[in-house]
Amino acid sequence: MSNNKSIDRTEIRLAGEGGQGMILAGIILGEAAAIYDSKNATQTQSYGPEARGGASRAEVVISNGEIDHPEVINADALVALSQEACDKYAGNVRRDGWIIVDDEKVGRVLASHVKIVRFPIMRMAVEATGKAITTNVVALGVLVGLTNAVSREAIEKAVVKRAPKGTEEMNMKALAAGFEAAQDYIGRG
Amino acid sequence: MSNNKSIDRTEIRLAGEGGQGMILAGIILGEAAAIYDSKNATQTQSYGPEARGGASRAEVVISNGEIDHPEVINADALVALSQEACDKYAGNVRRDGWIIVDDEKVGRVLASHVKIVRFPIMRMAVEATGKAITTNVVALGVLVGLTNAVSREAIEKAVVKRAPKGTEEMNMKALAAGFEAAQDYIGRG
Amino acid sequence: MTETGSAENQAAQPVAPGTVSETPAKKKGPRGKVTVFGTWCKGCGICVAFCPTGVLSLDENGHPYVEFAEKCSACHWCDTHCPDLAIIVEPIE
Amino acid sequence: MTETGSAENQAAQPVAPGTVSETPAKKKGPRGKVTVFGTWCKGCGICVAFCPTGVLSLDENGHPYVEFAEKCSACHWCDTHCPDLAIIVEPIE
Amino acid sequence: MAHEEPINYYEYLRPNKKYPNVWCSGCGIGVVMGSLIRAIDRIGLDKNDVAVVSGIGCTGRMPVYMDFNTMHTTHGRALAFATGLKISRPKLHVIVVMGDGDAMAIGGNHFLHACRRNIDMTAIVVNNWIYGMTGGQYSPTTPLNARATTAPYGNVEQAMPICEVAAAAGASYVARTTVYHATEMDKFLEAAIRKHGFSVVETVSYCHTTFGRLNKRGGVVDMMRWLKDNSVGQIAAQKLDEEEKAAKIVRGVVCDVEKPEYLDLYQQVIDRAMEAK
Amino acid sequence: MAHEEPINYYEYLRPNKKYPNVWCSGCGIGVVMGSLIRAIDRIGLDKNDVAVVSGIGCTGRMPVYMDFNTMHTTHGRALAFATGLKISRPKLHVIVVMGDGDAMAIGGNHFLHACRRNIDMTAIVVNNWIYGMTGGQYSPTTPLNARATTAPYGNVEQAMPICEVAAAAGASYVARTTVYHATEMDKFLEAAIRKHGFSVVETVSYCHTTFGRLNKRGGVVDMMRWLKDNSVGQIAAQKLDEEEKAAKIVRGVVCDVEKPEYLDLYQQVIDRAMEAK
Amino acid sequence: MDIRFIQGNDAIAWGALAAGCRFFGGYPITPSTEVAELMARELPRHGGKFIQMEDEIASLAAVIGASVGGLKSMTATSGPGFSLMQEHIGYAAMTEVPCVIVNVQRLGPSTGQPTAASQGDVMQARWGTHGDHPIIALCPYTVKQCFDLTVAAFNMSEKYRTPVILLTDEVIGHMREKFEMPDFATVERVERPHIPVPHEWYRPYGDTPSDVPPMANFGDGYRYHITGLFHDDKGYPTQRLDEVDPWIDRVHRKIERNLEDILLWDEDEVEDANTVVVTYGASVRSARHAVKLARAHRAKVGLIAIKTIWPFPVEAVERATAHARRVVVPEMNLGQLALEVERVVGRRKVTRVNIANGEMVTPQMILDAIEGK
Amino acid sequence: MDIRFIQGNDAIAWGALAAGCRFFGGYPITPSTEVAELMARELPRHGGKFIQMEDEIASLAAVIGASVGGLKSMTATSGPGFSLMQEHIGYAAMTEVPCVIVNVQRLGPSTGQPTAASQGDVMQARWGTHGDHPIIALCPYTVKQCFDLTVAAFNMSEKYRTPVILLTDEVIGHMREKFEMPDFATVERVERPHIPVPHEWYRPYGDTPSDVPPMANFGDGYRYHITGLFHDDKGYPTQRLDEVDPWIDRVHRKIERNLEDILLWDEDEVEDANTVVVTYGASVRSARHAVKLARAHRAKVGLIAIKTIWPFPVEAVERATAHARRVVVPEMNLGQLALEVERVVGRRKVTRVNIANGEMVTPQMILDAIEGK
Ligand SMILES: Cc1ncc(C[n+]2csc(CCOP(=O)(O)OP(=O)(O)O)c2C)c(N)n1
Ligand SMILES: Cc1ncc(C[n+]2csc(CCOP(=O)(O)OP(=O)(O)O)c2C)c(N)n1
Ligand code: SF4
Ligand code: SF4
Ligand code: SF4
Ligand code: SF4
Ligand code: SF4
Ligand code: SF4
Ligand SMILES: [Mg+2]
Ligand SMILES: [Mg+2]
Repeated sequence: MSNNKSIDRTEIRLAGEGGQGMILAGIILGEAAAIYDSKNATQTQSYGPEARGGASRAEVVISNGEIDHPEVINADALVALSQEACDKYAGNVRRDGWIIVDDEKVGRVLASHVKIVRFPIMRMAVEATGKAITTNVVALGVLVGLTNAVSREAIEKAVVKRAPKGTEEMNMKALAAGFEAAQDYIGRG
Repeated sequence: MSNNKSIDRTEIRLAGEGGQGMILAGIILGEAAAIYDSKNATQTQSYGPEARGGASRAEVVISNGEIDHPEVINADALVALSQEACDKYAGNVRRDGWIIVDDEKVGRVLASHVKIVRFPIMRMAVEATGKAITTNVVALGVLVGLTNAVSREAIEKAVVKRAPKGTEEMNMKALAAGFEAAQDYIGRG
Repeated sequence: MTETGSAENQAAQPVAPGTVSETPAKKKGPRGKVTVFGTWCKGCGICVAFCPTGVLSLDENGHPYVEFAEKCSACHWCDTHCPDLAIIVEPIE
Repeated sequence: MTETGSAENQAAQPVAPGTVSETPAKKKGPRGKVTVFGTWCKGCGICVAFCPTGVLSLDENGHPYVEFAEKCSACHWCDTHCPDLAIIVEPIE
Repeated sequence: MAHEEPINYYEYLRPNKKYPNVWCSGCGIGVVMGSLIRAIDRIGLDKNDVAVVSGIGCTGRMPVYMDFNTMHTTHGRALAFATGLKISRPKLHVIVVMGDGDAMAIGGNHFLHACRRNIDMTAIVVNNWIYGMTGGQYSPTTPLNARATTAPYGNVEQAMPICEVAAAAGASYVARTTVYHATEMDKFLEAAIRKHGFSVVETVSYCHTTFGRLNKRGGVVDMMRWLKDNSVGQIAAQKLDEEEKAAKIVRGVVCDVEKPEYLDLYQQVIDRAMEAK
Repeated sequence: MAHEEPINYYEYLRPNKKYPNVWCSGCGIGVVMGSLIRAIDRIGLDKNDVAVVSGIGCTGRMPVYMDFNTMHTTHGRALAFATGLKISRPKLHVIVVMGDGDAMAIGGNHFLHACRRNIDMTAIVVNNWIYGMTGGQYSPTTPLNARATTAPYGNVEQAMPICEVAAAAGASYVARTTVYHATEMDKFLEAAIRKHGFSVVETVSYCHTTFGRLNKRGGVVDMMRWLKDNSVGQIAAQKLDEEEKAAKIVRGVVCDVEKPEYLDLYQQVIDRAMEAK
Repeated sequence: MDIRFIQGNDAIAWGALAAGCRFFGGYPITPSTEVAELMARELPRHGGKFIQMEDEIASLAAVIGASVGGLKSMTATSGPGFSLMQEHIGYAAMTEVPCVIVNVQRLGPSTGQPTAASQGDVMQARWGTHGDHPIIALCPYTVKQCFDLTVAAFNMSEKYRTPVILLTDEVIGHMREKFEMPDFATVERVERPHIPVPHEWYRPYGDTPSDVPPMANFGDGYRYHITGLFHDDKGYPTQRLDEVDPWIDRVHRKIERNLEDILLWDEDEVEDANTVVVTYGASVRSARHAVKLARAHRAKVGLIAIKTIWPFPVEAVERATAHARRVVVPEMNLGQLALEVERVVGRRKVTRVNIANGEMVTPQMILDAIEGK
Repeated sequence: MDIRFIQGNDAIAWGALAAGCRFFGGYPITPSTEVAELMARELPRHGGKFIQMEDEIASLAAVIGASVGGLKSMTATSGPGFSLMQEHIGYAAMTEVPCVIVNVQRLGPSTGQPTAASQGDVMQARWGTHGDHPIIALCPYTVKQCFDLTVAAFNMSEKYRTPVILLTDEVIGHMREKFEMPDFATVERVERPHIPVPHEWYRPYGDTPSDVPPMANFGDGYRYHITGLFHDDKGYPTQRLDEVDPWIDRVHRKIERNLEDILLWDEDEVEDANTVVVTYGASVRSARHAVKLARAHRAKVGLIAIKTIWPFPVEAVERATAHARRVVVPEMNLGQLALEVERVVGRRKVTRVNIANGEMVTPQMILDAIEGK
């Protein structure tokens, strides 16, 4: 995947509300690529005034080469966990790119020529682990399962490393739930 | 008097220690020229760190035309009430200019081709008015008496205007003492 | 929570509509009519936790609703403490 | 008073020379030898005004000198108060 | 003492702002805002005659919601801006809201001098023991040993006693209460605004998002309860020994004195200047 | 209590500076310098282990004469510089000399926080009720109604009680005396420097050149005498009523308490950090 | 006729009073203190108020607060104080609150030499605060201009809702000259415009044809919000690009559109000059002297004395130097405005004449440069 | 191999620790706070000390004080705090006390947008304090450079006894990249030199062949005086021109003589370029992307990525642009470094590419400029 033939880069945008863990998801994804897949990656973010919550967005660029511009230019994949996020960023996904939404949070998706994937991501998280806070990890599972942006091994290692002590297993379950849904989807497709 | 043929200006430097009233003398001289003689004048000054005493110096430039550079370039007259002041500025008096010193404060005068005038200015002040603080006014009397930098009428008006209420007479006495000494000197010369 | 642009500002209603507002039954001597403005309430739970008579409960989304309207003594704990000014208690004569 | 450059600094003596320093007469029991360092003293007059026994006087230039050395009780008022550290009182046994 | 007429908050809130407000769910700053509105309502001030000035911080976001003349200044300097405003428009009731960092860290000097000058304004310090806005660094009121992002091993700086410093510096009216004691707060704020002179009300709050999380103090309800359980009125406080007292938040009026107000005194300057003219 | 051995001031003065010093003839700042030298001499500190830090002002010119590690910083900020210095070199005895404007106007906040942190340093405030260096503008300690170049009709700002604010903010040792009471000053300065914690000594002085002239207070001798006649010790002060007391300078130790010192507490941080490593 | 022999600092204070300044908040600092002292004496006589704040940060804060309350307001300071005011200069620019800041430059950096002259804060006046913002800075070179440009500073400040810096120096501030005090009633003043709409319709930062929305004073019934955050036209914080961009554009536009009104400079015999001296403030005095001497020797030397130093009069300097082979820029610093002149006329044309030790540039130094020595 | 995925702010803190920084005094401010937080955690583990001061003014004061006491010291801030630090930046320059000041630029002016990126403080870093003084400012554009240039900042600071500003921005500060943490023992450090003379002979501001007199730490037996006033070689205040002038000359010379060591930049295919992009910080990232795309279309585009932004690498830029017809200067501000580039290469050659709303310059904007659109 690349936005431009001459430059190898995969661009992923994760967007939602503060507290949904989108920025952490971005860091995990970047870490998976940079450390465990031995590629290059950059992760940037944007959030509300000063340090607290609000609309929050993480961007990850992955490449085998050097990464210059660290922000998404034309996303290969967008994960949107809120309507606001989806409205804002759906238009900036490349032709045939992915838009993954939590379909209990996001109604309309204003985009065409993209693959739109809808899962009840938060509900899946609660079902898989009993905790809504694993939503971001489920989303990562879906994303990686669909796009292969990083290897499964890498994302697993990255999730485990970032998981608070004692929650590793729970997070692996969440990740697996995401992968499963992705496989299902691909199977369906 | 002028330093440079093409520009009409009379340059006077009054220098001494803080507390001797040199800056006030400069203001009075400038006021005499600017207000009472209807010429142009600028007065600048220099003093020690922040607002208190120390070596202090006033410079007055008088002209019938516009005054550009407001500082003394090559003095027509120097009044020096301390050895330090005299040492510092004696070299910057034009050929045939005046150096007026308090001869109880100033020993050597390192200058040639200038008119050196020595009076016990502070003693004259004490004798004329009983107060050492009128030293600066005596000095003005000597200066104006010798150089005619401003008219006698103008300097008298200016001194009276700046004299604290009730001290007008005393200050006129001091001024007169200065003029007298100057006349004496000229008479002698 | 964060502040964004003013288009949203304009979209906000001047007076938040009451979403959970029951006319209390007169029988057992309730003395306050409690209104929670759902669009302003963030569901912090303070009102529920501290109401001395247990008038309020949290729904499954974590939002308060008036469960036992008749218990309200109009003590005004809830509306003086709601950080979002999202509850109003009106005394009933 | 003002600070100027360092050439003057260098010119200053490390220890100011005593200018007015009288060995006090031993007779009437003076207990202090008073030294005023003339180059440091600014003639503020504090020492003269407050010496409890009137040891010091001002000369015609407004500088203090030890007039009645024998009166000194070595109370140290003058040297603890001189703003210029220009007086030293040495006790005499 | 509950008010009998339910207050119409919306009369005092800006209709064209976004709600709910910017603060984290349950944050005590909103409680202070409610209390301030009630105090102003009780006094019956004309909205055009009220100015609310703040610095920067979560607390600093309060004025934007309130339908008065409002000014969100720079971090720590609200009282200095307010001083100019009050002097230029003496009829304005100037109320200054600040966080503990805003008022006592970077703003400590303006606080001191506002107290000393005794200009007729009211300062409200929302003390949540932490820098909320920037994510939980220790502040001058962070308790000894508490954690903060810049005190990962526990805070070693002594806490600043806001009210005691205010009183020492010369404020006319100084009082302390907590967001749990909202009705008491209403009273103190009313008295403070009515006071002719400089008044300070320290409203102890909490920041569950930063301080609470870092110090395992639970959520909003737990922290609210903590305020209830760990504060005492002045009379009760008298019965405690020093150590016990130090562990409590002592609520009440720390000082309430009559002294000449700045603008009244400045009138003398004007009179003398006119004479000397 | 006069000292028996006459002190050799010259041992503590810089031989290559120009004398007499920069101050106006008779200025009280020199008295404080003498007292400070005596206090250091009595304690017997090694000159290499003493740092004297000042801000800007006439008072701020003190360190340049003294043969220690000396730093003339910016106006108002001396205590902040000193804090860094002390933390980086704990063995240094850091003494900070400031004017009333320096310490309490622009520097008020650093003063507050130095008191609060209780770091082991000594602050000496030479209070001459005026900005001497800039020629006589009013300061936060200028008495009500006194004249200053910026208060030509009399000052309308209340004076800041330096010691009371210091004590409220948390200093360990706080004392006040005057330049007339130089021997008392020696004692207070000695105690302050010895104190393990933050100590403050307010040394009331005078500025005859500005304050004295503008307020017709006479010369050096008159102002020195005024200090004698208008100050009382704490015991004598107890016998006065409030009004009488307010008119006097009350000399004495305002507070002297034992509390944990900052660097000692910081050691705990280091210990915990090493554990957590 | 009221003719006086006064110093620049006094003329600044009188100019402020004439312009309608009714609030001064300041903190003493050499060599600006005379401005405060005169204001302390005169303001209460003119129905205004003076306050000495606890520091310079508070001084400018109080000035901005007082301006928001409706009084024309000013502060005066020098280097160290000017550095401390930087945050609030940005706040005034962001909130578009009129105010005048006088900086009587002294020799820096740091405490430097408090009583010595300098022009070392020229670039700081433009760039001292963080972020991009427009600024106006005026630079008098006579005592009369101290008065006139202070009036202009207040007027521009009100007209364009912007902080204006009066950037003078110790020479001009302490120099006395003959000065004819005008009748204040004859002095042109710009007053805050009447607001033609009721409260609900008022937009404190709205887009107006002039790019300068009228400013309401607190207490006059327009209850609006002021913030140093980026804000929408009502004054409420915003992060929306479609609200941030227009603000940035407008505040720069309001200055750029009005350069004709804002840019002030004096030109002297530049038409046929092959050497042009470009300078400002005290250095104009030295330069004029030098130019007169040079012309006495028939040199073709022109002079541009810049009075509006920021925004820099690019076109005027470009035009006046178009035919010159040499552009001499004397300054009492190590070359600050010279950077801008170099940018405008090309580096190779410029001869810098600098002194940064507290003394004025001497006419001789400039003469030497004119003569290519 | 210790490979991490960390943000620029963290790399700055690690770089400081590696360089031997043992004191941090700061005040929190978005988006720089992570630097302080990491230092608070790591310093006590490395035998150093962290203190949160009451404001930014005090922070830099404490840093200077700690440096005088012998510890390498640093602070970190952003726009509003940087404005408050200006007075003390001048003090550090005047007293020649080494220290490092990190400014993670956010969108200004004023409070602006705390979480948005900007390069709006470029000119402020050079000119924010009053008076003439030399300064070094370094500008990283990768996470690794955050580490490396922080080390360089400390080293230059010690070598030249000067404050050094690490001028980064929100993008770089918060951007995570792969980073290999070096063994600190392998990191080159400049330590304060041993003083070869006894106390009486020590001249803290003496003239030395290197123009940098060795600095003694307080407490080491060299009892000297430090002041923000102009001072003689012993550190005592002076007003004598023959002592003031040499100081001014020396402190500027110590930087100018060593430009070869101080000036850092990366050059890419400038030799035969007819268009050269000159930029720094986050904008390098956009520019590189754009340049690669342009080259893919066979455009002859060169790139200069400036790392030492002050002093400005005049000669390097001059050389690299000598044959270029167009010089493109993209910046996240309204054109600041562009002013300097214009001065160096001539105004007419320069195409500015600016954005000042918190967003990065996009590669497309630069491409357009390269293509002359
Ligand atoms: C000059 C300056 N320094 C630092 C900041 C960053 N800052 C914003 S709010 C804040 C502290 C907030 O704490 P507090 O005042 O207690 O308010 P709270 O958020 O807790 O209500 C800080 C340090 C700033 N905006 N300006
Ligand atoms: C930032 C700054 N503001 C103002 C000044 C000017 N200034 C120098 S000393 C001083 C006040 C001096 O008063 P005080 O601190 O009481 O000391 P004193 O001279 O009376 O001993 C002032 C305002 C300065 N140097 N720096
Ligand atoms: S206190 Fe207010 S915000 Fe909290 S749950 Fe109750 S109504 Fe909602
Ligand atoms: S008014 Fe009192 S009783 Fe009624 S709901 Fe609120 S808290 Fe409960
Ligand atoms: S006190 Fe000191 S300075 Fe004053 S007169 Fe006596 S010796 Fe001289
Ligand atoms: S020691 Fe006492 S008695 Fe002796 S001269 Fe001094 S003040 Fe007088
Ligand atoms: S961060 Fe803390 S202080 Fe700020 S809004 Fe949230 S809870 Fe309140
Ligand atoms: S001006 Fe005042 S404080 Fe300064 S030296 Fe003179 S008398 Fe002392
Ligand atoms: Mg707080
Ligand atoms: Mg003082």
